[in-house]
Amino acid sequence: MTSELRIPDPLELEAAEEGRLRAVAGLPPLKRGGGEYAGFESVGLPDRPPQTEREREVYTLDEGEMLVNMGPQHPSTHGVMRLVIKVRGEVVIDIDPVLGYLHRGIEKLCENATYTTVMTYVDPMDYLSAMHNEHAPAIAFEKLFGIKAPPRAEYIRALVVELNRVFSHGLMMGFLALDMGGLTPILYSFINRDDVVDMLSAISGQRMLFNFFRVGGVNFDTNDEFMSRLGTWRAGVLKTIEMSERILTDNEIFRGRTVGMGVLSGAQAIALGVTGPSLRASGVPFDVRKAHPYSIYPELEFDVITQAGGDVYSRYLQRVAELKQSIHLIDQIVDKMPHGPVQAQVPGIIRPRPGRAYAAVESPRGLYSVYAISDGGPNPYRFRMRDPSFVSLQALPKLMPGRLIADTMAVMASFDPVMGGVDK
Amino acid sequence: MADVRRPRPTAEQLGRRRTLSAPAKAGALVRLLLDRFPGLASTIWTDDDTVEVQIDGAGNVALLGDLRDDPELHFWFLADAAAVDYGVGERFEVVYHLYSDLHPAWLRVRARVDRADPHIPTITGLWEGANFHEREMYDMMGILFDGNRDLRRIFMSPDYRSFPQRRDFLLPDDAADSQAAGVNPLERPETWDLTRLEESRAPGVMAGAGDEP
Amino acid sequence: MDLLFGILRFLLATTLLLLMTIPTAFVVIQMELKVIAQMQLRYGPNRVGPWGMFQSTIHGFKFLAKEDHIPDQADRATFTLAPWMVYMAAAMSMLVMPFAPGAIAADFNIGIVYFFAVIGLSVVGLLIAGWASYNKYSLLGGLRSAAQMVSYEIPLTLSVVGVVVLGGTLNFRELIAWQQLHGWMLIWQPVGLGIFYIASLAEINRTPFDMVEADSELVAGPFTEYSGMRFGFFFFAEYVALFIMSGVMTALFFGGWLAPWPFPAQLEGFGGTLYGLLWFFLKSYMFVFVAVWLRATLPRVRVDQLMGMAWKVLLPLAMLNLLVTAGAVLVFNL
Amino acid sequence: MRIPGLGILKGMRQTGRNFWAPKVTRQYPEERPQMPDRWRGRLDLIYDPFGEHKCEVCFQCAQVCPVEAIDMSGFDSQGNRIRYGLPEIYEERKDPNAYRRAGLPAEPMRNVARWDEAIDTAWLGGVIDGFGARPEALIGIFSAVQERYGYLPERALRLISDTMVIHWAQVFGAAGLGGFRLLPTEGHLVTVCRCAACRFAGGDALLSALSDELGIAPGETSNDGAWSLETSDEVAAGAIAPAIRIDTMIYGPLTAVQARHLVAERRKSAAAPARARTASRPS
Repeated sequence: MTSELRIPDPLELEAAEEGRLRAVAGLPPLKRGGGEYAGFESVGLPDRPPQTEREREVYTLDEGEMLVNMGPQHPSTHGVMRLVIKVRGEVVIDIDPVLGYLHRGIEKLCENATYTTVMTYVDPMDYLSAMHNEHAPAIAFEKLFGIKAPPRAEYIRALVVELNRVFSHGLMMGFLALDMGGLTPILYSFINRDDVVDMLSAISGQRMLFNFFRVGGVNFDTNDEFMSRLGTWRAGVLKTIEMSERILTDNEIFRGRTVGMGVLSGAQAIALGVTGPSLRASGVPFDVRKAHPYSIYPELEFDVITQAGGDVYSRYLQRVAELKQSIHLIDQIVDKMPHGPVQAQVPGIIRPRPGRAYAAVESPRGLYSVYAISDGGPNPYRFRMRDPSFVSLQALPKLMPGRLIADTMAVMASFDPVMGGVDK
Repeated sequence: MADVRRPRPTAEQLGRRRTLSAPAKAGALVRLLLDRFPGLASTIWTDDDTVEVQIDGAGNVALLGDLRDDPELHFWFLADAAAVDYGVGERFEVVYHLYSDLHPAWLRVRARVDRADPHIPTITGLWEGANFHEREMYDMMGILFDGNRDLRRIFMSPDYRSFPQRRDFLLPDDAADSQAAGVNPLERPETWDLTRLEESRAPGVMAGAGDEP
Repeated sequence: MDLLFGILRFLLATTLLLLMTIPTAFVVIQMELKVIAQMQLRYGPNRVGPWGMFQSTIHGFKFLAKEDHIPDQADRATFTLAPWMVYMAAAMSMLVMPFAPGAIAADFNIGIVYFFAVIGLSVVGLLIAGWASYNKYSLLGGLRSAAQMVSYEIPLTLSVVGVVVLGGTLNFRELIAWQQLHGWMLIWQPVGLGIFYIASLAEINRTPFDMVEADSELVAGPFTEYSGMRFGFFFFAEYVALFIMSGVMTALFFGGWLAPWPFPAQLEGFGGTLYGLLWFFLKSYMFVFVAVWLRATLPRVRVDQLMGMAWKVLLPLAMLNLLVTAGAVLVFNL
Repeated sequence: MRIPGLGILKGMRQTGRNFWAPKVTRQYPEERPQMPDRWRGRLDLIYDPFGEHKCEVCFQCAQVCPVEAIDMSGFDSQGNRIRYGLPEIYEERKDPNAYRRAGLPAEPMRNVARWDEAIDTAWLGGVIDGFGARPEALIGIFSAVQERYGYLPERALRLISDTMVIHWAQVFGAAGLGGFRLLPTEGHLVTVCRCAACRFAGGDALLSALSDELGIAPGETSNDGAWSLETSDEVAAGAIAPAIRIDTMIYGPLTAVQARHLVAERRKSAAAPARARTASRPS
């Protein structure tokens, strides 16, 4: 399950190298330790005392170090996030992600919404996988209500969810390249994404925030428009993906920047709560679709793909492989799709019995779960969402010390965080 | 915003246990838990894919550590950690969801925390990744995790003073302090004067108010 | 009288060249916009003028119209100076550019030395811009530019030394004459050409070596705090430099204004100038196209990989190339 | 063994090939995207099962819009033209062109609320003071105003809004409650309840019977101006469904025959003085 990998501390290596170079150049070694607390003015904030040990550690600067604010407005922070980066020259010493710039209090909103309207609030969470965001609450609420969606609804759910995964992983390829300065793959990815969202809008009526899932089924059945678009897309999708692949996968510059970069061992990934493709790229075969099957996944044939490397390149390969796997899953789902209703009989007054339900789905970024508590009222008493990119961000401070500023962006993009989900 | 008009049920009502025959999916796990932790027997609850135990907050590290390290239980993955507020005068609960590939069920551990003095040991020693969850719980509910060396606000700004997901939190933040700051008086029942409402009756409903016989 | 004529001629030539940089930049920018768009399966600008031809021109006027903002704590004098230094470095190197027979502004005998001396000045401008902006991104970008350009000057110059040794002259016109006799330098110096192309891309901060700007890391490097026409100067200088580097490569390795085949034989007089201009621009813009093509394809190299490549690969290779060339010149008495 | 540069060349081959490939961009203004049938991206009002707009023109959406982007007008359940938006647009709304643009008949409706109403401001101020200028007293103030004028003149509502510092939309919204009239009537007003309960209890038959008896369609006034027939969503609670209201009196539950008889009786008693305008009873 986990491979214990002893990774030399890059900072130690870097310090040793720097010490050697300074000795060669006849310079005195840099003083280490005993730095001074720099305070928040150095990142342009009103000064205040540090609140925690960790905060003091980040804001304490040794000789030759400085703090750089990356964000909240920065070309490549995938939304609005601020990374406080402590650098020595170009070498990253420490990173402190500062979140909350996109915090909308969706959990609180959902606790004041009725069970049916919760679906509209969870959409803008992780806006690149809105279908997955709706899937988990739908399952959780169905548990609370004690109803089951009809089989055709489950198949349609799996279909749209896999379609969503395809474009999300495709975009990750593009964003990873864009964060490394490659301009073109992102536009090729958007060709694919545009086809998929057009298709999803043919079935759900919206392009981005679908509001498609219902408690006990889905909003609409498939129609001819959707199926014909699906057929056209299926015929050309692999070609579109290959365009980005040809530019990136074998490219020496791309490989040079990603192979061996940001290596996350399996044990480390588990401890940090990293899930999804990033975890599987570290060699841990954990996929909620297999580990704790939901919807119709037990009926589909697929294997859990893993990579051995755990580096940025493995995470990239993992996404590409899963993307292709999702396309095969879509083929299977379309083949097996039964006929029947798409919405179960739901009681007129939507008030579940008091109880608790937990439901997890495999979103493109990992384990997305919902914990809902009902008190018998018309709205959830507590509605908790666990977003995978929120948890994955913790890996960044662990991976970056000793690397360069340029790699921060590549490593971050390899976890594919979406700030809408991180900040809820 | 907490709906102040609708009385919320008490913790007893919410936490009342359904006595179910454990479904086959979770049966083995329930037996195993009964075997290993006889003290928790009275709190075990299951539905079709979840097994739930309730513990006291202080025992969370020991229990979760045992659950993780026991080769037969082997709950190696912390899927979620969340806090639940059961209202003023009641308690907080920190809810952990665990996964093990040996058991086809989620394990939910509900740890009680005193609401008046919300302290609970941190589990960042077991799973480093619990840090962000704990920071979020601190930020939203105001639960203090003893031993977490990075317990600061994560979503709200550092100078924020309140805990937005607590049940007694009214929107906007200082609504509890000022009479009508930012809140429409029509929506604040405590400002309604019911005696005056009687006088200002709606016309038409009262027969004989018009000029007709 | 001669002095007056000389001054007049100088003024005329420099004014013309300075003015020429602007349309050059427009053409190169337009080419970049359009070519990258086509490669990304887009149409690119197609609204301003026929086929969107005047998009880059409109960009230029847009710069003029924008607010020219200087940060509060910036060093005003150097902040203002920096764009000019970068732009002048690019414009001044135009002086020795051998466009066509009879169309060289200053045809002096150390043209190549002058060119490399002047083009290297732009690093000073970038460094100043990075320092004067009072911004950490700018500073990092400025320092990166200094490190990068200083390192790449060496393989760049060394790769040209091979050409010079072979041609026996530092004058562009004579070098082209040599190529007319012996065939293009491309045949004699293939390794030198490779080193020159890579190093020149790095020297003018083009993808995949655009560390200085690195928009996903450093926002816009030293240009972060610049706006309006000041930014426009940086912007123009970058694209003028791209054209200049392509032009110099044409002159050094691809026979300058020479037609790729001898027919029609080299014309004389004004006709010869026009014919030479045609071929010179054709070849130069071809290399601009290749640079744009690279930009559309490649991600950016990391800064340590960039430096490693300069010092560990290109420099030894350039040395070896020079050694072999010099040896061959000695042995075969070329 | 990888040959250095081969991967780069592979990528360049891809981009080079795409240089000539057909482009995928949509040239927007010329090339319109084909929106799916289920496209929900445009604003549209939804209809209830009876085929009527579900929008009740309550302006709550316009009130809560933080950027005041919503600017709407419509007809309330009594057929009065009501609107919400910037005051300077109100006049424009009365313009025939504005009607035409909104897809309405070009001549202004007969019941456009009037601006030139003379209001006894001192009296109104006294009423407001008497009620204590509290929002929950709005209903009482309205009923006082209606008792005096027979309807709620727009000027009076404005004055109430200004004096009591209550948002205009809230005042207007409260005035839309059943029982208040926003335009003057000359004769008697018969209001038939159209709430769901009344409809199920036979409200439709009631309406057609009354319409037959009075010889006018809903929303019309008889030729002599003595009788008007209207429908409303909320005449009374469902307990007395189906209900009608004659001026301020509520009757129900009624059968169609009873209703017809009731109105016929009233018509016979005849020569009832028109109650609007002239009423100047002190409050």
